[in-house]
Amino acid sequence: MGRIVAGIRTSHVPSIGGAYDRGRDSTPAWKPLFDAYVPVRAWLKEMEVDAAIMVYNDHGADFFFDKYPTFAVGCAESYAIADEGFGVRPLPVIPGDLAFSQHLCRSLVYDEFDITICQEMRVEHGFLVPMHLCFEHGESWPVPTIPIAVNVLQHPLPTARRCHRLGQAIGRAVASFERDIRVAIIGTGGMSHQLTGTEFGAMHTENDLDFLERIESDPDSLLQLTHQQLMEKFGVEGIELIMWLVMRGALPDNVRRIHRNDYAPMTTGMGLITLQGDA
Amino acid sequence: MGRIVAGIRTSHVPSIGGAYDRGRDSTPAWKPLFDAYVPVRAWLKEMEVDAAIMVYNDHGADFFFDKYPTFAVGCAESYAIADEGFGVRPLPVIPGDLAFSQHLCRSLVYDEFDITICQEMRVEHGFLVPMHLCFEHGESWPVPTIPIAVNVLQHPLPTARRCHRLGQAIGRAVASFERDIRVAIIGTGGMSHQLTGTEFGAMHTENDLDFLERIESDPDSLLQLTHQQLMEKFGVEGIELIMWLVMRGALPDNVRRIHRNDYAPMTTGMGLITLQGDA
Amino acid sequence: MIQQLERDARVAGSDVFDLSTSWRGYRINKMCNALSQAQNRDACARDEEAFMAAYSLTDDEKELMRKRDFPGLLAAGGNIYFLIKLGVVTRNGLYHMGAQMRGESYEQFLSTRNQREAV
Amino acid sequence: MIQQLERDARVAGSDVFDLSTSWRGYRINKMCNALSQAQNRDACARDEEAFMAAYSLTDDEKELMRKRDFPGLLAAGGNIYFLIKLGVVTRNGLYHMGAQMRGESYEQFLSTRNQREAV
Ligand SMILES: [Fe+3]
Ligand SMILES: [Fe+3]
Repeated sequence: MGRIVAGIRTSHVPSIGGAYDRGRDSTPAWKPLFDAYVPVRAWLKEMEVDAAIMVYNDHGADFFFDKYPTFAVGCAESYAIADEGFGVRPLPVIPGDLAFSQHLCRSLVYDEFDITICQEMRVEHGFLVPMHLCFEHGESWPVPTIPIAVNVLQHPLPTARRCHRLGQAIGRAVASFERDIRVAIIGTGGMSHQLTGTEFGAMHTENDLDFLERIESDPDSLLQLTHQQLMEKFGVEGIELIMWLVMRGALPDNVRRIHRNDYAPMTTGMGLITLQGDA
Repeated sequence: MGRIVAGIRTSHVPSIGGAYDRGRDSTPAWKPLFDAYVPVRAWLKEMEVDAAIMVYNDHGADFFFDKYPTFAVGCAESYAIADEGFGVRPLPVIPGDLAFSQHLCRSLVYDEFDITICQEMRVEHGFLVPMHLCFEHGESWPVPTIPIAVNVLQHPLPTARRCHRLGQAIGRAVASFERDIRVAIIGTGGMSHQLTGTEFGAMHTENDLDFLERIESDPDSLLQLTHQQLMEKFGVEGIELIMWLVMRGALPDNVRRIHRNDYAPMTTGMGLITLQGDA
Repeated sequence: MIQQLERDARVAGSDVFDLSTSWRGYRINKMCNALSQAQNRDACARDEEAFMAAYSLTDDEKELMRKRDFPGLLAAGGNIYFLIKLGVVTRNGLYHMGAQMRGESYEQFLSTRNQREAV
Repeated sequence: MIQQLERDARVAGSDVFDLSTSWRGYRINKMCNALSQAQNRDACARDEEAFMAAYSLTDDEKELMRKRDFPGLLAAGGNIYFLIKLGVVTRNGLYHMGAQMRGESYEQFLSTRNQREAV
């Protein structure tokens, strides 16, 4: 049986990817962000993770509104790097774990989650930024990773509670897998941001800190929030935070916090929190 | 508020479409099938239906295994006729009801169904055969119709119980719609058939009759059947019958049967049953 | 959660098309899926070898296709609904494929039907 | 079932991108979606009018595009993540679009940021 041993929540702001590709991780503006992930990478290495599950959203790289899934799960041997509109970033292809994906899909569907199963899936900054923040790579990545894409673009979005339930179902799927694998789950997106309207760039740092606190100690208080309430607290695009709830649902109730960071240089609260589930 | 006033379950065998297009509905081999729908069309006209919901499956016309949804709901002003591999059939484009579709999608997602929302969708024999069996058309169709596609091709499929629950959720969505529309729901596919292996063409007429009986009088007894059990009774491709359960879930518990027919000329049990829900 | 299917389930002598089959047959089914478009049907009819190569079929898969071995294509992961599109292009209707699966001639197969005129 | 969103909800002076918006903006977003491919970016840069026509933009939508009116494109149903692709081709980065939405110059907008070098 598999075990979820590590949980990570992190922003996936695309400009982090740009800074990374241009080697700007040590500039004064970016150092506070990149430095926070150095111990995270060391910790993940120590945790000897066999596979990762990346809960993210596509921002129009591989899905269009002709056929827009609520939850899409990767089920392939590997995942190509998408062209988001400015060419393909120089990153290695993402290795998958086909048998684990197939088990995950079977378990989720029989558990009454109506996922879209993707045997071809190209991944983009929502997935890639957390990937290169959390894992080192040379020619290849150290762990196979399963993409799970959540609709946070086109309302109706899945409710906060449904996201948490998806996480719980992922936890059951991992526990019933035949191989004894150690799994990390990463919930990405947010924190507060608003990318449209006259309040473009508005951040809500108080609310971000409150969310960081609650997701660790009192996740239940977040599950009853409606999308309207969440957007009023975190901005229209800050609704991405519902993806952190998937990750929270997959972890055991009692977790130990390992790292925490927040940084808000431009238009988005860049939060980070890691939780260890083997307490 | 909307009301579901009519429920129809019917096979959607593609050869019915071929016979229809070639005007062979009065040949000895086809007359017993086509004649059964004459009173159904008259009844549906009498029922003054404002919209139809077609629960069907795509057989590879508009969805591929690169991204395969469990449940896909049409959300467009109209739906084109797909080319299934032999050209586009001479049928009018299917009119949709955009506002009703949008309401249905919102209601289903907030009700924790993880549908794929389709603003472009081309429909094929699974949808079209029931359409021209149940409705007359000249240049256009008499009612707007919403397609709901169910994965019955690539296991894991949604469970029988999940299909029934989807039907119940559709019922709630119709009831909460702002317009007083009268809705027909059509569940298609089956009955027994096997299109692969050494038992190609095997039918199970006894089991088909039993299913026709149970879906009318005791649908609960069908909900606990696994896919394995269903396939053993109805053949590998007979699993399509789970789509009839969606339709059953959408109707009130107490329904009155109006029509019933079964005919098994070649390789598939062609069943028909209609239920009136305003009893 | 109730398991719906035994591992590698076979029902009535037939494989069940599940995610493992789907992955195995991905190239074949992707090629067949393209046959929903007229220009691809033309391309396939014009130069089948080039068409197969464009979809990266393996040598074994190509050989099954050349032999019109539909049971073999199914065993290689082909999905029957996608193979039907290949049947249109290669003039092998579903009932011809079915007869082949049963190890019968088309005539033999038709003689087992209740209404053989309902083709 | 708990309703998640008020009808025609606006949050912090912004529309929420829902199914109604998505349908209204379908042509714009479909055009922008094509810009994920290099040959379409070239086609757009080469002949923007022909590119817009190929995606059946209405006259009003074309005019918004010609004026690089991003608030207008949003109001017409454009989705910000798809408009960003248009921004790449037309050399209007997200922060330029944002400044326009706020009714500020790019410089004014940057001066409101905590770390303006983190662009
Ligand atoms: Fe994002
Ligand atoms: Fe069918």
